[in-house]
This record gives sequence, structure tokens and C-alpha cells, in this order.
Amino acid sequence: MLQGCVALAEGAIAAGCRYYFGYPITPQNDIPEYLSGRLPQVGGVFIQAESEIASINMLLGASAAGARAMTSSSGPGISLMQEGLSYMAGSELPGLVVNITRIGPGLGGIASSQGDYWQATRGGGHGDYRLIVLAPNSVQEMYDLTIKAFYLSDKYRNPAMILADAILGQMKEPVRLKKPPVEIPHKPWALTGASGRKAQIIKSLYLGDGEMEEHNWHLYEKYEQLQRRDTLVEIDVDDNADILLISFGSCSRMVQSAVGMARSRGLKVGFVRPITLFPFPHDTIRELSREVGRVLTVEMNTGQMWDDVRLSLHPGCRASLLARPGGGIPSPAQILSKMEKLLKAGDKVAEGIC
Amino acid sequence: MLQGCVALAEGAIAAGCRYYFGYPITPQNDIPEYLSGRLPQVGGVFIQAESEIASINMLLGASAAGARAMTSSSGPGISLMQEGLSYMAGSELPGLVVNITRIGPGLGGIASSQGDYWQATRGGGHGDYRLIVLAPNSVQEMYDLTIKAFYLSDKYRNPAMILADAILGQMKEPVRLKKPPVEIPHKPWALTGASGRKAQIIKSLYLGDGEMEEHNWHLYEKYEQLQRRDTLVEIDVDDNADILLISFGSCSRMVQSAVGMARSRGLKVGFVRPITLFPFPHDTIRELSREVGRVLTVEMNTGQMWDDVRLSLHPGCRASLLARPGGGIPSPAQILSKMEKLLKAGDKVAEGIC
Amino acid sequence: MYYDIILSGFGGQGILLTGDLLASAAMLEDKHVTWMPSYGVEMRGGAASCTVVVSSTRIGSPISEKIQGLISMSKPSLLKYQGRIRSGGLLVLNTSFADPDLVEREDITKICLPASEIAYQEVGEYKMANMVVLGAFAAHSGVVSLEKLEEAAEVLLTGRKKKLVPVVKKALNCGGSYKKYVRAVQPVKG
Amino acid sequence: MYYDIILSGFGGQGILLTGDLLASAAMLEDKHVTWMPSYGVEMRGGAASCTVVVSSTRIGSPISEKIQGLISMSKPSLLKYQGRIRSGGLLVLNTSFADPDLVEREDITKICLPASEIAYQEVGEYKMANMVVLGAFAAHSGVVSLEKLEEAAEVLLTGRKKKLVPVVKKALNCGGSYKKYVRAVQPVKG
Amino acid sequence: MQKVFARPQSMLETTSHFCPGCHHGTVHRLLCEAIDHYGIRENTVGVPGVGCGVFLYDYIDIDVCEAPHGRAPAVATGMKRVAPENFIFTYQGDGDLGAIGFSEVVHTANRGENITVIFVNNSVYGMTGGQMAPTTLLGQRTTTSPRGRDLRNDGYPLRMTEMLAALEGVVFAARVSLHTAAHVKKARKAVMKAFHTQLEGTGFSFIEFISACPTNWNLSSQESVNRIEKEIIPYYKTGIFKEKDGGG
Amino acid sequence: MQKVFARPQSMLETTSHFCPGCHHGTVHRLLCEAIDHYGIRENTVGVPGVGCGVFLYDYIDIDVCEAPHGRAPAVATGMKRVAPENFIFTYQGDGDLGAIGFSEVVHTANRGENITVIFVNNSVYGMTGGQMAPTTLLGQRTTTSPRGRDLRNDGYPLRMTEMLAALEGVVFAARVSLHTAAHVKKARKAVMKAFHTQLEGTGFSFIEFISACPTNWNLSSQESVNRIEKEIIPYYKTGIFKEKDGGG
Amino acid sequence: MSKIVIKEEICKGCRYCMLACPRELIHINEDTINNLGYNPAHYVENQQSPCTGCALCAEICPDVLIEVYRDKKR
Amino acid sequence: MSKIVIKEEICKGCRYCMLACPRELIHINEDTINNLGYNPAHYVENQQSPCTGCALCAEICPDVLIEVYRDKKR
Ligand SMILES: Cc1ncc(C[n+]2csc(CCOP(=O)(O)OP(=O)(O)O)c2C)c(N)n1
Ligand SMILES: Cc1ncc(C[n+]2csc(CCOP(=O)(O)OP(=O)(O)O)c2C)c(N)n1
Ligand code: SF4
Ligand code: SF4
Ligand code: SF4
Ligand code: SF4
Ligand code: SF4
Ligand code: SF4
Ligand SMILES: [Mg+2]
Ligand SMILES: [Mg+2]
Repeated sequence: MLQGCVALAEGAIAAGCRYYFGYPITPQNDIPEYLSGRLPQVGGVFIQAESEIASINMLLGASAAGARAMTSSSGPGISLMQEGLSYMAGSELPGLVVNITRIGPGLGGIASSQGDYWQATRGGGHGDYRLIVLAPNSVQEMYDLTIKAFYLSDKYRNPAMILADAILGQMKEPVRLKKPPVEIPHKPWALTGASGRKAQIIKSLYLGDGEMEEHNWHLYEKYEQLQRRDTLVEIDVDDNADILLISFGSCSRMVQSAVGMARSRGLKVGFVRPITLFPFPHDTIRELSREVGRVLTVEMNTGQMWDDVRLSLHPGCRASLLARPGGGIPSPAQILSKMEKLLKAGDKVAEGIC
Repeated sequence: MLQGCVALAEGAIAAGCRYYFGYPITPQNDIPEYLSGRLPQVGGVFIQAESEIASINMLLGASAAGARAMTSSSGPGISLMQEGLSYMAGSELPGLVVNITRIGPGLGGIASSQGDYWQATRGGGHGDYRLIVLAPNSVQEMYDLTIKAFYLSDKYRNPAMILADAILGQMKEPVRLKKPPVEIPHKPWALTGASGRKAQIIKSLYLGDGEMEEHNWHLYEKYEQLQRRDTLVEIDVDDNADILLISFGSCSRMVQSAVGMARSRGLKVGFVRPITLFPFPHDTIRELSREVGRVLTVEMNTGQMWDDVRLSLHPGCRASLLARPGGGIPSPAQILSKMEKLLKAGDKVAEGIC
Repeated sequence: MYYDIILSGFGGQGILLTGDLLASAAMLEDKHVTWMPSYGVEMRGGAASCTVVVSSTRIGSPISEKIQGLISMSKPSLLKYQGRIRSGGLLVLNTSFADPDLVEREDITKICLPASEIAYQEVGEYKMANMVVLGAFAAHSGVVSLEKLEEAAEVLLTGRKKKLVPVVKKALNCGGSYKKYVRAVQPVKG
Repeated sequence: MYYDIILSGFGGQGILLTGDLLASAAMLEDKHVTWMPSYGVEMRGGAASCTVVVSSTRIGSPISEKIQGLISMSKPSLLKYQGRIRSGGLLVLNTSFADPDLVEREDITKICLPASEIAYQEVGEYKMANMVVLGAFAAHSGVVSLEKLEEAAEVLLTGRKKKLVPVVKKALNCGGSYKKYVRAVQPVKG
Repeated sequence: MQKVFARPQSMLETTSHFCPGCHHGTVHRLLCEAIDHYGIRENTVGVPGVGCGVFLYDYIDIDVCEAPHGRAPAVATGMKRVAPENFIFTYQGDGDLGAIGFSEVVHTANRGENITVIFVNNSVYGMTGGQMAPTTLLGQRTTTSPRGRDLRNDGYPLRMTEMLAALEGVVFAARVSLHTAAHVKKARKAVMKAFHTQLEGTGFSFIEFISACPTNWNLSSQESVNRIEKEIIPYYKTGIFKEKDGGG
Repeated sequence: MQKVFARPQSMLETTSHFCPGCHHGTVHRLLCEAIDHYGIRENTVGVPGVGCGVFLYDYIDIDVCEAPHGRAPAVATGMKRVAPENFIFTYQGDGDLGAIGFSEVVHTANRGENITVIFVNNSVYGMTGGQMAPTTLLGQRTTTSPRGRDLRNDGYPLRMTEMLAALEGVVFAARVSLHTAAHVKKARKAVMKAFHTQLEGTGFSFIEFISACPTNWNLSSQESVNRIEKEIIPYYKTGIFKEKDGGG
Repeated sequence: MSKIVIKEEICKGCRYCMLACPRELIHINEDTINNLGYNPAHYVENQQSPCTGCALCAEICPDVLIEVYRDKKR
Repeated sequence: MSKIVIKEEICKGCRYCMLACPRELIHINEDTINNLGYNPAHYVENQQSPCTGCALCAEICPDVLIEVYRDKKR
């Protein structure tokens, strides 16, 4: 049985990550605290940076040198990393950034919240770029998706983010550590000194006529590829379901409880969980929303994934939102009662129709 | 005839802003350079801060003290301000942030780009908050909307952003300076010392049970009010128009040229320009897209406002996107030819249908 | 089966470890488990609590509004959590730190025992009160067996803590025979 | 009417001010105008250019792919921009810095004059070449009148620059009588 | 009988959230005494950084503006420029001021902003649970230096007062301790001087308080006091490091 | 006849984008000479900050990683930790290092990272068009200090070499100038020592180059050289400020 | 005779006052736990070695819980 | 006799070499403008006061445009 943060740290080590740079912030301190002891045991380096800005830039440097490396933080610290993240994406550097979220905006609190969805999926930094965003919903996935995140990040040469919250970071659950064979891909682009080859540059500014536009379309094409090839989603839909619940991360655990309760009452329901928030499973949701015809999105914010859900929905599908920001947690009972209300209303009530 | 940046600076002074804090970055240096000379003339203070982070936090402090104050920057600098912006929104502090954008991601270039649309409208910082975002498309509006931005920012106690680019910042056009009577609203919440009243706090962390959730809904309600009351949009639609063009900021100038060209060829076209990007003119676009039935969005990025347009469109409306990121500028001729292609295709070709 | 319980008290009473032991024991019985601490700005000194869920099927929510069991080791925690016990649920109270008169619920089973004194008398350590209480909980509820708790203790307490294993086992078993010490086991009324 | 022109040369030749003067004069004639500099990482030392649009109706794009006029004061700027002149358009070239043989376009009107030398001879200042060229442009194209340019110079040149006004006026007028100096006014062929 | 010692007037009647033996409470009290002494409660604004001292407003009866972690000097700069007549102080921990907010405090000091910076150095990140701080001593074990701070990996403990005292813009800079009543009395004097400096409009004033964090040091009160005396003060010398004209 | 002076091997044959009289070119050359001297071209990585020196890769034939403005020392830290066998230097202007990146360079120095920091101090923000820098002298007019830098509003010119030399982690720190051939020769020696320091693995080395930005100073070359001699060096003294064992 | 008054209900038992008192007039009451969960400090008068009103205890109490009353005669 | 060679085509005319040469052998050619738009430096042999190959000019040239050839005999 491991704590979510510890499972994530072990996932990083299993993925061959040997460099951690970070600055303390609750509720993710278990990650650096654990790694400050663990990394030296495996020949790695742990640096407590003087700030989140230093952290993300140390990560940038380590990644440019060809290593698998990571940082972790929470809300305010992640906000401070936006410039660095934009540079990494622009320079096509991989690397893992973990956001164990807090409540925002501002100093906020350390209870669970999903209010950083937009920041993570739309690029909180400047310019046309995306992060690869994975959202675990169990301690096992804190481990598994960390390994996956390093894989995707290297594959696409783009920074990846694990978006989780205090529930997932603090909770303990049984975990199977898979110790997969570490396959760090060869990185011919890495800066190792111009020995036996031409000098190389890692940069994000291209000055030639039209080069920046080309570079932007190149990045865009990678994001389209991600969308086509590496979208992850969990689906659990009854035949002839009357309603489809959509939720991610810790919140999806409450929804899963509610789905269980609904089924035990004989309701036919469906459940979809985006595991990658970017790329978002637009196609899956379009298809399922067509079949089911009624959707309830449940989020722990004021309705951020709601944008992506609505951009996916099949036209004519009835869609509602149950949102609880600021540390409010929709209880299974609350979700169930909302579901029942919607089903009872049938076609009459049309909350948040899209 | 004034340069866009200078008109904006004069707008700030006309609005009663007497405090500027900023750090140099191209292509907005004309703002601090101008104000470093101008502000002392009107009894104001100009500080060149040591960084963008210092800038946004000086702004936070000046705003907390009750003053109208501003900062300005571009892409990378704006990214560094995300934590501060989140704090200001969370603490309900007004203030103006100007983003004269660069190309992103990363260091990018200083040519014109609209790649910071998401960052501006979705909150690049952590948590559930929004900025009030105004997008001028002329030097006159650089002046007028700056005054408007201070007004809205104080009205809603929320930071406001002017989103423009090098074209608008560098261009000169004739401007009418209106010198409106400065009405800075009374700010009883400002921290002036607890004299003759109880001590006051400006903060974004509420620890009581459920207080953060309540605070988040309170902010949300402000954003809904903004949406209802203070959405700004320019509309120029022919009767029985066959196609509706949607564009904002500098890009909309190219679109206006294209619209002029199209009309001179006898086409019936419409043009909608969101002036507030948040709140976005969803209702206007829904209504017009229902009437016109075909939409072409033109943006200088890979399609960011496109999200908001698609979230607004009337179901069944055909929608296409013409996007040019990385400093590429869609020329009036390119826009016109795209328009003509779409009209010729009629119902057959369905690019980017939503 | 499905069981959710909150363990609560002051920081320093070993609350989180107690929950960990409970969850680990249940895991050894091939149950699905989750362990979720509550924590806050005031982690230091103040209150400590955690929620443990044990289930024979995959667990959704690791936190619960209404709970089946509450272990309370302090007055503030009793006041804070007693209202969340389901009707018919179970409270195990360490009366060394909370007066049983403060229990307002009539519709639950209550095991009130001076766990700190018991721990001191029986194993020589006030600090083993948490294990006494856990033993009592296990024995009464049957959510896990005392044997599995002992096994879990051996798994969890390693390194410098290994020497505690015998004491812990003894304290667990004291708790297991809680009826000997109990001031009141009050089954649900009406 | 609608007219778009690029003014271009080396930094330090007063290109941006020249454009400003043109736009300001057009504004005095109640035209809509835009003035748009091009600039870049290499603002220092290197190239300088701006686009001016003059129109009797509201102006959309302040930049133009194809232009009606080009003023060029350097070899690199000639090479860079000549291709963008519309067929039938106008080029005014300061041959002191660019060999007229480099002009490849046959379908435009060309005014090639050694503006720097003219400026030096006539007003004693090499630096007034820009005004000579502007005067020539105005006189030939009729986009603005020399009078309005003089008026605009009075409006724009204030403070320490005020003393330049007479020189500027003189240089503009020299340009206005460009035919006196012109190596070649080549009207559109074919 | 005469009451010779009582809670200062500007200090709110409430139980603090600080751990037993935490010196934040003492610093708060000294600030309140100075506020009362100079009669400036009604035109004082406090700007706490993020750390265990963030809840300043719960304890001192003055206007308070929360600043993002490390940025209090920038926030205070903005405030002071708008209202030079107000008394503005920041309240920052060693993580807040020495790590993330290092640049802000140095540049604010260098500009000679007429504000007062209160710096609580307890050699760890208290609020977040005892991680290594820039001021953590070599060899000191923390949750992120489990083998003790190692100069090769982690660098040297920063002496902020010395660094700041070297800047032209700084008018008053002192380091004081709070582990004995005698030291507390010296600390009070330093606080009075720092306040005086700002009230005279002379420039930037700075006080570093050596403080205990028994919780994260894992030490008893007696051990904490000993540690300050035997380990901390030898590295972080107490005294007035800078006192220009007007500083008291 | 013997060629006694030519372009260093590791310096690419190309026209630079620097303005006439800009000393960035001289600094580049000295770096190339040291790279050639120690034969380390194939395991050197340069990390330019943002400023007129950002195009390092156009001029030096080595691997180069662009860093965000001010963050080169953090980027270099990450690189060096991954590949301690490589020679890593940052290349930063006075805005980059003294303003936005102040915290990064000080903390990197304090950690004693085994890297070399090349600091080009031309007392203005060159690339962005001549705004006031932290190193701008009092009274100096710039585009954002049109009435001259005023100590009351803008604070004092920062002496970075002195500040850094005071840190334990710093092994070599020098300030050199480039306005006469004699100074260039001294500068060359300092560069060699700094490189040697890192190659020996001794710790953090730092060189500040007093440089001209004739464009933004609005001065001719003669005037620029005079200004360096008469105004700049008197405030920013040249010399070696720190040289621990191993530094040369 | 001088004396002190301690707010025992909210004392955190840090012992600083106890360590500071030159007359050893303050003790920690290990048998009592106050509502905060701590063993509070307790002032015990001693006629032989009475309180001097020196206020060292008050000066050191980080929670500002001690009031000191000094005998005017001294 | 020693000598230098200047890459005049890409010289920026900064004059540093001119200021540095103790023999005043370098001049700025105000009549020529090179492709970069500058008046380039120009080396003029002088038999009376020949180039010493001291390389001061090369040392100071920020654009590294000067090669110095020293006469072996000296
Ligand atoms: C940007 C940001 N990063 C990190 C944090 C988390 N954080 C809160 S307080 C703190 C440091 C506390 O240490 P210190 O400043 O020494 O104050 P103390 O609690 O020790 O008094 C940190 C890192 C934060 N709130 N914001
Ligand atoms: C975050 C950020 N802020 C601001 C800038 C704009 N900028 C580019 S270079 C520079 C400063 C250049 O000055 P300096 O570091 O002194 O280098 P120089 O050009 O003088 O050599 C600035 C402010 C930027 N690129 N990124
Ligand atoms: S954690 Fe440390 S600094 Fe924070 S309140 Fe407790 S003792 Fe004080
Ligand atoms: S602007 Fe200044 S620093 Fe930049 S290249 Fe020109 S002279 Fe050099
Ligand atoms: S006032 Fe002095 S003597 Fe009296 S109790 Fe306090 S410390 Fe002891
Ligand atoms: S010093 Fe204060 S808090 Fe500590 S034991 Fe004494 S009275 Fe209690
Ligand atoms: S080598 Fe010496 S003498 Fe010869 S040209 Fe250069 S500076 Fe003059
Ligand atoms: S120093 Fe170099 S660039 Fe300058 S004038 Fe002489 S040769 Fe030309
Ligand atoms: Mg601390
Ligand atoms: Mg500089």
C-alpha cells in the first residue's frame, strides 16, 4: 500500500527518471521529500531549487542534456512555471511536470480541486502550444501514468503533465509496481557537446522568413497526431444507458460510487473518464453522447472540462453540468440525486443544453 | 496621429492611472518609455521593476492601496505574471495588464500574433477565475478601450487585460483624445490604514468550512454578470448575407479589407468582431450564425478563438477556420479567396463543420 | 462487504498509522482498501484524522460523508465527527481524552474505554492507546481479524520500529478483550 | 482614393519620420491614414521601413502585400521590396545608395535621383535626402501636396527640431522639382 | 500593585495557530509594541508573505494585504508609492525571503524603498512541513535533506542581513534572537529603531529574527533554546549591521 | 611572415549582427580562444540568456541551449548535473543577470555549481532598445530614465561581481574591461582562469565584462571608450575579486 | 509581593516561562490537559522566594499569555 | 615588414582599430560604403613608420576582422 505521491515518485524512478528539481508546496511535498531520500540511492540527483522558476529551468536544462527529469508543484508554483513550459514546448523538450492541485485562484487552500484544467489543457503560457496532460484517478494510476507520461513526452518531444489533486496525492491504496524494462529512447537532438557531429542548437526562436509559422504548424501537427494516436479514456457503459456521466481524476471516484449506487437501483447508466485531458477524447464522447443522448458532466471546479465536453457532444444531445469548485466535493449521493432528477425530468427540463 | 502604444498610455492617463510598473520587452517598450517621461509630469510614479513578477506584484500592492495602476508586457513576461494575476483575481483587486503579444511558444519573435488568446481568456494562472479581456483593433481603440478597461476593472474588482499585438502597438493613426472626466469610484475596501473603521484584509485564502467554495461561486457570479451586461462586439452585416466573418484585433483589420473587397464584387457578407474576448459575445454569434448559416473565423494563431466560436454557433451552421500562426498574416486577398471558395462550394464542401 | 470508518484525534497520537494498520490488515484479507488522511494548513500540533474504506469490490470514493465507524481519541474529534456516523454505526472512544458524556448520539453502538490508562497498565506505554482502540474496533466490528492486524504490524513496523511489534500486538489484544475494561458498551437504542 | 506605399532604407536615414510626414500631410488633407513601421530583432543599425496607407475611406489592413509606391534609400531595401510594387506603380530611388541598374522591374514608373548629393548641394545636408525623395514622390504621385507636407513639417518638428523646418521645406521643394535632377524618370513600359 | 506587563493594545485577543515554542508569536508582539509606541495603528499596513506568518491579520489589529509567496517587498513597494504617508512593513520567513523572494527583497532594498522588512529566520520551511531552507545550517537534517544539508549538493546557508547591509539603499539592518528574555529586549530596541527609520522617511530597514521551529526541528523547547545558542548564533551573528543617519 | 593573429578556430566565419563597436564580439572571441586553448569544443555547451548575446550559436561552433530571460544559470545547473563531464557556461547581459535573473545567478553561485558565468555589463538593456538596467549609472539617461537614473526612484547601480565574490560557493570572480587592447589581454587571462576553474571541478566561476553599447549610449566609439575609462571603471572597478585554490 | 497571571486555558505548555523564571515559580502541570490539548504552565507562589515582577517570564512567552503585577513597594 | 589584412567588406567602421594603432596605419574610408552600409577601415602601408605586427588593432576589433602577419626578422 502506497501513498499517491510516493507511487508517482516510484513511477518516475521506474521510468528511468534520475533528476528531480523542485520547490516545496503543499499538498505535493511528499514527492520531493520521498525523492530526496530515494534518488541518491539509485544514483540520481535531487535539487531543492530556490523557486519554481528555477525548478522548471533546471528541468529544461536537464532535458536538453538528454535526461529524463521532472519537477512537481501545485497551483501557484505551476503558474510560475508557465514561461518555462512555453519555452520547453517551443524548444520541443520533453520532461514531466506534476501538478498536485490546490484550490485557486490566489493562495487558495490545499483541499482537492480541479480548477487548473484550463491552465493545463489550454497552455497557461504564451503561444500556440499544448501540454500532454494525464489525469490519474487511483494510486495505481499515479504510478502507471507517470511511466506513460515519460514515454509520451519523449515520443512527442513535448512536456507532459500529471494533473492530480490532494485526494490522489495523499491517499494510500494497494499498488502493483511493475518495474518495466526502462527504455529511454535515443535522443540524437540532445546537447552533449559537438563531438563527431555538427554543433546543435535547442531554441524556440526562428528568425528566417516564415520559419516561425512553419514551426507552429509543425507543433500543431504533433498535437493532431497525439489526438489521433494517444488519446486515453476509460469507458463503462451499460447497454441502453439512459445517461452518460463524464468526469476525470479524483472526482471520477465519487462518480464511480454514484454509478454503482445507480446500478444497484436498477438504473442503466454509462461512465466515461478522460484519462488524457489533452488529447481529449472528443471522438469517444461524440459517439457515446450520440448513443446515450443525455450527458452529465461532474467536475470539481466551475465547469472547465465542460468546454471540451460541449465541443465534443453530438448535436442534440442533452447535457448538464454538476460543478463544485473551491474544495467542494460532489458526494456520490449528490451525484445520484442529480442523475435521478435529470432522468425523471425526461425531455422536459433542459439544463445547460448544448 | 499617435502610435498605438502611446495612445494606450494616454488612455491610461486619461483614466486617472498614475502608477506604472513594468519590465522592458519588445514590442511594447514604447509604453514604458513614453510613461517614464509622461507620468512624472502628471504627478505619477514610474518604476522599472526588476522583473515581470515584481511588476505584477507592485501593481497588486498599488491596487490594494486603492489606486488605478497598470503594467504592460508581452508573451514571456505575461506568462511570468500568471501567479500574480491569479492572486489579484482571487483577492478581487482591479488593475490593468497590457499584453502586446509576441509569437510563441518560448522566446518566439516579435511579429504580430494572436497566440495568447487562450492564456488571456481561460486564465493562464491556477484556479477558477477570468480576466476581463479587451481587444482593440485601431489606435483609437487603444485609447478608448484602455479607459474602458480601467472602468470595468474597478466595477467588477477584477484585473483587466488589453490584448493587442505589434501591429496595433506600432502603428500610427489619427486619434481623438477625449479626456473624459475621470471618475475613479470610491473604494471602501482599499487598505488605507484602519482609521475610523475596522481593520481590513485583502486576501485570497479563506479557511472556514465551505468558504472557498462560496468565494469561487461569488467570482463566478461576477463573470456571469459581465457576460450579461458588459459584452462588447462590433457588427457589420449585410442583409441576406451569405457568409459571416469573425475576427478580432489586428487580424480583423485584414478581414475588414477583405469584406470591403468582397462587397465591391457584389457579395453579401457579414462581419462580427468580438471587442471583449472575455466576456465573449456568444449570444450575438449564436444569433447571427443562425441567420447567416455559414461562418468563417480568421485568426492569427492555430485556432484558439475557434473554441469560443464553436461554443457559440447555432447548431447546423457551417463553420470554417482560416488560421495563420507564428507571425503569418492572412492577407485580405487570401481571406477573400477563402470566402469565395466556401461560397462556391455551397453546401458541398464542409470544412471544419461544427 | 463495504465498511467506512474515520479514525481521529490529536496529532502525535498515531492516528494515521492506526488507519494504515487497519487498511493493511484488510488488504491482507484480499479486500480492496483506501486510506485517506485529512490534513490542512494546521497540520502541526492540531487535529489528525483519516478515513479508511474496506470493500470486497473496487472502491469509488475514498471519503465518505456518512460513515459506519468512528474511532475518536480526543474531545474535538468526537465533537467534530460523531454527527457523521450512520444510524446503527459504531463509535470507539478513548475516554482518557474525551468525556463519554459528550456523546450525543443514541442511535449507535458505543465502546467507551480509557485506552490510555489501559495501555499504560497493560503494556507500559500511554502511546499504545491507539492500538488498544483499534483492537477493540476490530474485535467488535469484525471488519478485520486481530490476527491480520498482527500480521500487518509485522509488515509495517520495520527498521527502528521493529522492536515495537510485540508491544503493539499486546496492545491490540488488550483492545480485543475490550469487554474486560469497558466502561460502557451501549448498543443502539430504540 | 486609396494609396499604399513603403518607405525603406538604412536605419539613421530618417525613413520612419519621412513616412510620418507623408501620413500627417495626408491627414491634414482629411484623408484616413495609417503608418506602420516594420521592425525586428535587428532594429539597430540594420534596415528600416514603414508602410503608409492613405485613403478617402476607413482603412482596413495597415500593411500591404502589393504596394502602389516604393521609396527606397538603400540597396538592400530596393532588392527586398521592388518585387512588391504593383504593375504600373511608382518607385522613387535614392541612387546615392543604390545603383539604378539593380532595378529589375520594367512595368513601373521609376524616379531615380541622387538624393543625398542633391541634398548636400542644395541644403548643405546629406541627411535631408529623405525629404528630397519625399518631395519627388509627392510631386509625381499627387498623393499629397507639397504645401501640406510643409504644413505637416511644422506640426511634427517641434522643440529642438523646430530649427530644421526651413531646411526640410527647402529639401522637399528640391524634391518637388525632381525633374531638374533626375537621372531617369522611366515611365511604365509596354 | 501595578500591571507592568500585558498584551499590547494592537494585538488581538485570540489563541494563535502557532506551535508551542514558536517564536512567530514573540515577533508579532514586538511589532504590536512598536505600533502602539509610535501610535501608528491607524495608518499601518502589514504585508505578510506566505509561511506560518501569513495569518498576521488574525493577530494584529491593522490593515493587512496577503502577498504571493516571496513577493511581499514588491507588493509593499506598490503600496508605499501610492501612500507614502502610511507605515508599511512586510513579514516574511526564510523560505519566502531567502529563496523564492530573494530577488524582490534585494531589489527593493537596493531601491531604498522606505519600508520595513521583518524577516523570521527559523532555518526551515515551517508551514510546509520542515523542508530545507536557504538558511538551513550545513549538516542540518530536514525532510528534504534527510542526510543533512550538504554543501556540495545544496550550497551554503545564506546570511541575508550581511548581504543586505552591503547595499547602499539599506539604512538599518540588524539580526536579533528571541531565545532569552535578554535577547528579546535587544530585539525590541531594534524593532523600535527600524520603525523610526521608516517614520523618518530615511529608507529601507530590515530585521532578521533568529527563531525556533521546535516542531520541524523535532526538538523540545530546552533543546531549541540550546540549538539557537550553540549552533545558530555562531553562524548567524546577532547585532546591528548597518545604521545610517536617521536609523534611530 | 607568420600569421600571429587570426580568428579562433571555434569561431564561425560570419558577419555578426552586433552594432559597430559593440563588445559582445570581443567577448565571443575570448571565449573561442579559451575553448580552442583547452581543446574543449566538443564537450562544451553554451547557455545564452536573452539579450543581444542570444545568438551565440551563430558565432561559436558549439552546442547551444537558449535559456529563458535570466534563467541561464538554472538551465546550466540542470545540464551540468546530468553531464558533469561537459564544460558549461552561461552568457548573460546585465538586464538578464542583474535584474530578472538575479535570484538564479546568486543561488547557483551559492550552491557552488561547477559552471562558468560570462556576464556582459553594458549598463543598458541593449537588445530591447536602451532601457535602464540595474547597472545603469546614477544620472545616466536611458529610454526609461529620460531624466537620468535617480537614486530615489530607481536605486543604486548593482555591483554584481562584488556581491557574488562574497558568497562561499564562488571560486573565481573577476571584472574586466575591453576598451583597450591592454584590458582585452587582461580579460583573456581572466577567461582562461575561469575556464580552468571549471575544468578542475573547483566550483563556480564568474567574469564581468565592462562593455560598450555605442548604439544605446548614443556615443561614438571614441566617446564610448572615454566613457568606460572615465565614468564606468571608477564605479565598477576592474580586477580579480576572488580566487580560491584551483582558480587558475 | 509581585505576581503573575497566566492564561492557562490557552497555554501551549512550551516551558519557556518555566526556563526563564529565576525564582523557579512556574511549573508545567503534567496532570492537566487544557482544551488545546496541552499541559499548561502554572504559577506557584513562594513566600520564601517571592516573585520579583521581573517580567522575564512574560517577555519570553511567545503566546503573550502572562501578565505581570509588580509590588509598588519594591 | 609586418602587415595586417582587414576584411573590409564586412567591417562596421567602428574605428576601434584606428584608435588603437600606435603607428596610425588605419584609416576610415569615408568615401566607400560597403554592403553592410558602413565606411570600412582601411590599412595603409607606411614605409617610414611600418606596421610592427603588435596586433593591438586585431585585439581590439570586436568583429575579429583583422589578421596580423609579423615579419619573422623582428
Ligand atoms: C509560489 C509558491 N510556492 C510555494 C508555496 C508553498 N509554501 C508556502 S509557505 C512556504 C515556505 C514557508 O517557509 P518560510 O518562508 O521559511 O516560513 P515559515 O513557515 O518557516 O515561517 C512555501 C514553500 C506557495 N504558497 N507558493
Ligand atoms: C521574460 C522576458 N522579459 C523580457 C524580455 C525582453 N528582453 C529581451 S533581452 C532583454 C534585456 C537585454 O538586456 P541585457 O540583458 O543587458 O543584454 P544586452 O542586450 O544589453 O546585451 C529583455 C528585457 C524577454 N525576452 N523575456
Ligand atoms: S511549524 Fe514551526 S514556524 Fe510554523 S508555527 Fe510551528 S513552530 Fe512555528
Ligand atoms: S544594441 Fe548595444 S549590446 Fe546590442 S548589439 Fe548593439 S551595441 Fe551591442
Ligand atoms: S515575573 Fe520574574 S520572578 Fe515573577 S514569575 Fe515571572 S520570571 Fe518569575
Ligand atoms: S511561555 Fe507561555 S505558552 Fe509557554 S508554557 Fe509559559 S505560559 Fe505557556
Ligand atoms: S599590428 Fe600594430 S602597428 Fe600594425 S596595424 Fe595593427 S596596431 Fe598598427
Ligand atoms: S575595429 Fe574592426 S570593425 Fe572596427 S573599424 Fe576596425 S576593422 Fe572595422
Ligand atoms: Mg522558515
Ligand atoms: Mg546590457
